[in-house]
Amino acid sequence: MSETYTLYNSTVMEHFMNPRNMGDLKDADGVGEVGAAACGDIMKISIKIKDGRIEDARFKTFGCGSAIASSSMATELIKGRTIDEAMSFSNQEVVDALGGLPPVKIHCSVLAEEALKAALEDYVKRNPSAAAKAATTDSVAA
Amino acid sequence: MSETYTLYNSTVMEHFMNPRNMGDLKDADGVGEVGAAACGDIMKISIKIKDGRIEDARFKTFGCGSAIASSSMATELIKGRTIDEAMSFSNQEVVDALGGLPPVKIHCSVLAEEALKAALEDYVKRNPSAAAKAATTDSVAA
Amino acid sequence: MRQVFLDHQSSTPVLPEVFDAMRPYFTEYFGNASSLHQHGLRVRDALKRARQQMAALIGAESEEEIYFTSDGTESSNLAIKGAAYANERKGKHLVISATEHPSVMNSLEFLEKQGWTCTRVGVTPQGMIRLDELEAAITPQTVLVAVHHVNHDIGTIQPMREVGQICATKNVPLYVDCEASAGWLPIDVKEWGAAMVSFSPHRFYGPKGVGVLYRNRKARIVSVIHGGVQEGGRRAGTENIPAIVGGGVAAEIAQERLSQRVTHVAPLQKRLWEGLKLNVPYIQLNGPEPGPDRVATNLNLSTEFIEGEGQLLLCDMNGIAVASGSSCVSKSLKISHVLGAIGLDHALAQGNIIMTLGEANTEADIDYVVETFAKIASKLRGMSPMWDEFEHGVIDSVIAPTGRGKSFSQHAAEVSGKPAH
Amino acid sequence: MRQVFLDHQSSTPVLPEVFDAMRPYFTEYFGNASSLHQHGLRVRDALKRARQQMAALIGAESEEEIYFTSDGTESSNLAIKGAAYANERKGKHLVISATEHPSVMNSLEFLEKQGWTCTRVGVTPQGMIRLDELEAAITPQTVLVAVHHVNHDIGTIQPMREVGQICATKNVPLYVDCEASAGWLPIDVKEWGAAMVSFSPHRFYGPKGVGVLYRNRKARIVSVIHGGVQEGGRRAGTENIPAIVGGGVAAEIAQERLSQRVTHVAPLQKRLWEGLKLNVPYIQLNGPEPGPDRVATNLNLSTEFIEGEGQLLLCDMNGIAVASGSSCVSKSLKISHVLGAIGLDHALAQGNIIMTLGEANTEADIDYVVETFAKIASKLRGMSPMWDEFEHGVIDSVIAPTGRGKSFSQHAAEVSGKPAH
Ligand SMILES: Cc1ncc(COP(=O)(O)O)c(C=O)c1O
Ligand SMILES: Cc1ncc(COP(=O)(O)O)c(C=O)c1O
Repeated sequence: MSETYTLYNSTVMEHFMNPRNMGDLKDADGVGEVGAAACGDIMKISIKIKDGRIEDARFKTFGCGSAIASSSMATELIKGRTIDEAMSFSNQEVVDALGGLPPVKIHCSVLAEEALKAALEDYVKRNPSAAAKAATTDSVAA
Repeated sequence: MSETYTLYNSTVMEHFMNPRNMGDLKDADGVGEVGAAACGDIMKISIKIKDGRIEDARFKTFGCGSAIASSSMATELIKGRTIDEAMSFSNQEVVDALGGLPPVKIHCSVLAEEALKAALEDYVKRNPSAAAKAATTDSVAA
Repeated sequence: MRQVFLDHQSSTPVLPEVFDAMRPYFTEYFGNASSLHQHGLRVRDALKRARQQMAALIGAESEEEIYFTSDGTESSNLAIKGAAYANERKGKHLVISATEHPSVMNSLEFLEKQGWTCTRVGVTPQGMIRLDELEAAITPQTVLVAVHHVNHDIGTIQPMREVGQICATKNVPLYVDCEASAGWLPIDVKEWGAAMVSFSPHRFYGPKGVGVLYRNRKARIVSVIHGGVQEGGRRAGTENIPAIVGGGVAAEIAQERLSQRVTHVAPLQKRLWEGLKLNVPYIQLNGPEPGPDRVATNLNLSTEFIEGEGQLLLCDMNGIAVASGSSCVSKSLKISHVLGAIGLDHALAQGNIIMTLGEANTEADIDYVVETFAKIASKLRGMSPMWDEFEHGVIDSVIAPTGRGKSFSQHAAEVSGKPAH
Repeated sequence: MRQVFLDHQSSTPVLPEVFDAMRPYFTEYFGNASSLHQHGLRVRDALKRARQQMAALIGAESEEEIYFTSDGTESSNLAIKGAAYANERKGKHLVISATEHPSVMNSLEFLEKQGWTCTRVGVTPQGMIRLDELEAAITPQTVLVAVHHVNHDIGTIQPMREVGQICATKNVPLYVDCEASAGWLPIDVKEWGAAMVSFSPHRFYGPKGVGVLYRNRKARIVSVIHGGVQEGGRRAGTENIPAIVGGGVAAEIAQERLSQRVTHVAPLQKRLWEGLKLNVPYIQLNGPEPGPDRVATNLNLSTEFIEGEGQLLLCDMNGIAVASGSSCVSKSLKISHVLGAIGLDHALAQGNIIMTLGEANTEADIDYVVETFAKIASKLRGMSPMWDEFEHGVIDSVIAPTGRGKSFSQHAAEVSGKPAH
């Protein structure tokens, strides 16, 4: 076979084959682990916060190709964002940055959003002062 | 196409393509015309009787290939038979002599039997003396 | 002996281009479209391309509106039963024309056994649906109207735009069986406002083994063959990839060559009918005259005083392949219900012959057919008691009445004891 | 890169001999089997020959017991619904095994909506039907028992003779789906006393586009695709002649080469499983060990702590074509119901991979797969939070429990808020 056919587009495939930010963060400031009841995928995102910004992010994912690619892309996207910015992060950003996902796989990007928010929540819980600042956004409580 | 494929076996095809005894008999002693309500076929058989035997028989048929072949074969088979013998003629003889007919076409051979019997009945009607002789067989009355 | 294939309504040969396109999908690209690896993904691509080609042929908006089935019959079944089951809550009534193909008629009969009701709208003697009756037949419980584009037996082109308007006004989805028109007449699903359209590539030089159902996004149907989630969940089962690929190419070629094909066959159709009319006494054309109301491929003839199967067999023995709607050639011993619906006299229905043209037919073919057919008719009339009885004034002709004798049907009923059906 | 096709359960390439046999039926012998002329009669002959070849493969008495459909799915639909509708007066109850193919399961669900009831008989952890439950499930209202010969996912061979005996004793017709066994295991419809058997040649080097249904003369079924009177009135629609011809030849070859093929794949199956077991920690074989209870083509594996789609995609990127029953590869986001029916832990169902062998696979292929798969598993485990958590004693292994940590399923339910399905 000369041509290569792929289930996902080339960006998704690239992130699946060579995921960015794969692993755990030693001394993470926040860790979120979430699961998709629908399909059984599990995603864990660790973040390092410095001066109110996400300095570093890592993921580990038990899930399909698009779940791995989504977590890779999500961790890429959020690096450098403030906590507030990160709090309003949406899965659509992941989908767009990946150049689209099959409809049945959109939930993978949602899982990435949830994992990130869980990590932020964890950070906020550990750092009540940050919590006070972030309390203006509803998404934390949600 | 080198080989020739046929709907019916070679005997049926031969009788359809080159029917025997096709036509009418001038001065027929008996003529029977019957129709199949099922499919609309019509068959006419004319017979010439001499010394109580069928000396000659002719047919005309409005119907499918197997109807034409059946009437051709039936007229062949009955030539030389006595009236009594002819009265007990059965469509199965036609089917057998033709080497078989498709199940859905068996009624064509029945039509030939009926046309023959109608012709015999006609003869008997015209010749009451023959009727007296033939009265021993039930099939006339039927 | 000259070989003349005049049964293009039954099937057509696969074009070399179509065969070449299919070829690698048997041995090399043999994957299952449900597979997630190379072999599956490659054929998914091929499936999508074929959907686009099918969509283009009928003016569909998107290839996502194209579903593959195994043949025209299955497409009809899916359209009829799929819509009936999906819309059961709205009502259990369907409306069809009286000359639909058996795949439509018998799907309906099946539904009738399950409690649906159906109105069969009558047609004119030319086979044209009666629009006023159609309009009157639609009730608030009607979930589907089915009217074919072209009749398979008599070639009548239905007034689809008007049918579409009636359905649009009444807000009832319209299913159009285009099996006898696709590739031979332009089809525009949007112009008709059709909810569903079906056809099968083996009628326009594509392969057997694939049927197409166009379904407008708004039309609700459920599947009738249950299993896996192939074809968007609307048709389970491993897709027949080679046939789908070939069908797509055939559709593309059909679109390109449509007017060329029609320009080729329409004059042959006229030549054939004129020739037969001139050389065979007591022959009749059923359905509209060649022209705007009749598909350019079809002639449906009745040769009076003789029966159809004999004509067909003698044609075949002379290298000419034709069809017939007479009862003798049907497995059910009934004449084509289409001939019944146009009110054709039983005598003429029995003598029915259907000739359908294709792109390989030539003028010389036509002339050979006319000449041969005239001989066949006179041979069979020589054997027919009806011809005799007509000549002796016992029965009369339906085609050119002399005023003498009784009708064939009356005579047939007398000799058979029962009226024929 | 080495290319290894290990998804023969999804489809197989058409053999050159099969393709050569099909070839003339596209372009030259393109007739419709319903036609009464040369073109039709020729293909009727071909149809008959193909029926004989199919009958021979399964020990059927006569080719008249063979019906052609479009695929295995349609054959299942016809067997199930055809028998249900035909025997409605006797009762509206059916019995099936819990691991039947979706074409059987979903046909039943459709019937359940129409008022039928169905008993799904459980299986052992190896996927073997529980004969006592089967016997108990049959009631006087039962019109059909459906038990597949070999499971498509886990390769379990069912005790068909015992199943047949139970059905015979209870006097209920038995339908056996042989899609995953035909061509790979001997089939004898008479030995089983089967009323119906189905299979599809594209699983044994024949073409797609044709399914087979054997129906014993005594078994009553009605058609589910309505229209013309093709296939003895039991399947309307233009027959897919080339595929039928090719399927017949494939059946003949399958019969000739059956033991040769099994002799080829059975050692490869063992080599593959032994190799994986040795080189991939925490991997499990689902279904029976290679041997008399398992079809020689199939391995169904669970690689713990990682998910199936990733394994499948990485295999594909390394030239290895495999399948998976994990929820991520299904369009419905559900794991294969077969894995559920054998009671497989959800964690293991998610890591499911199905490898199915064929005659072109070699020992070198197998060794390449073992080596590559070990790398893939460790790459994905490196990315998996579950592997991590297992190593840290947070969760435990199902395959080789250490006694430390909670179960994967419990953990998954905690992080997702709901138990997975
Ligand atoms: C108008 C029409 N609809 C449907 C069909 C059924 O199509 P198929 O033979 O492909 O199943 C036919 C076939 O003759 C037809 O002419
Ligand atoms: C056991 C079984 N039955 C039926 C089917 C359906 O067959 P097809 O895909 O040919 O429609 C399959 C297909 O995977 C199968 O494995």
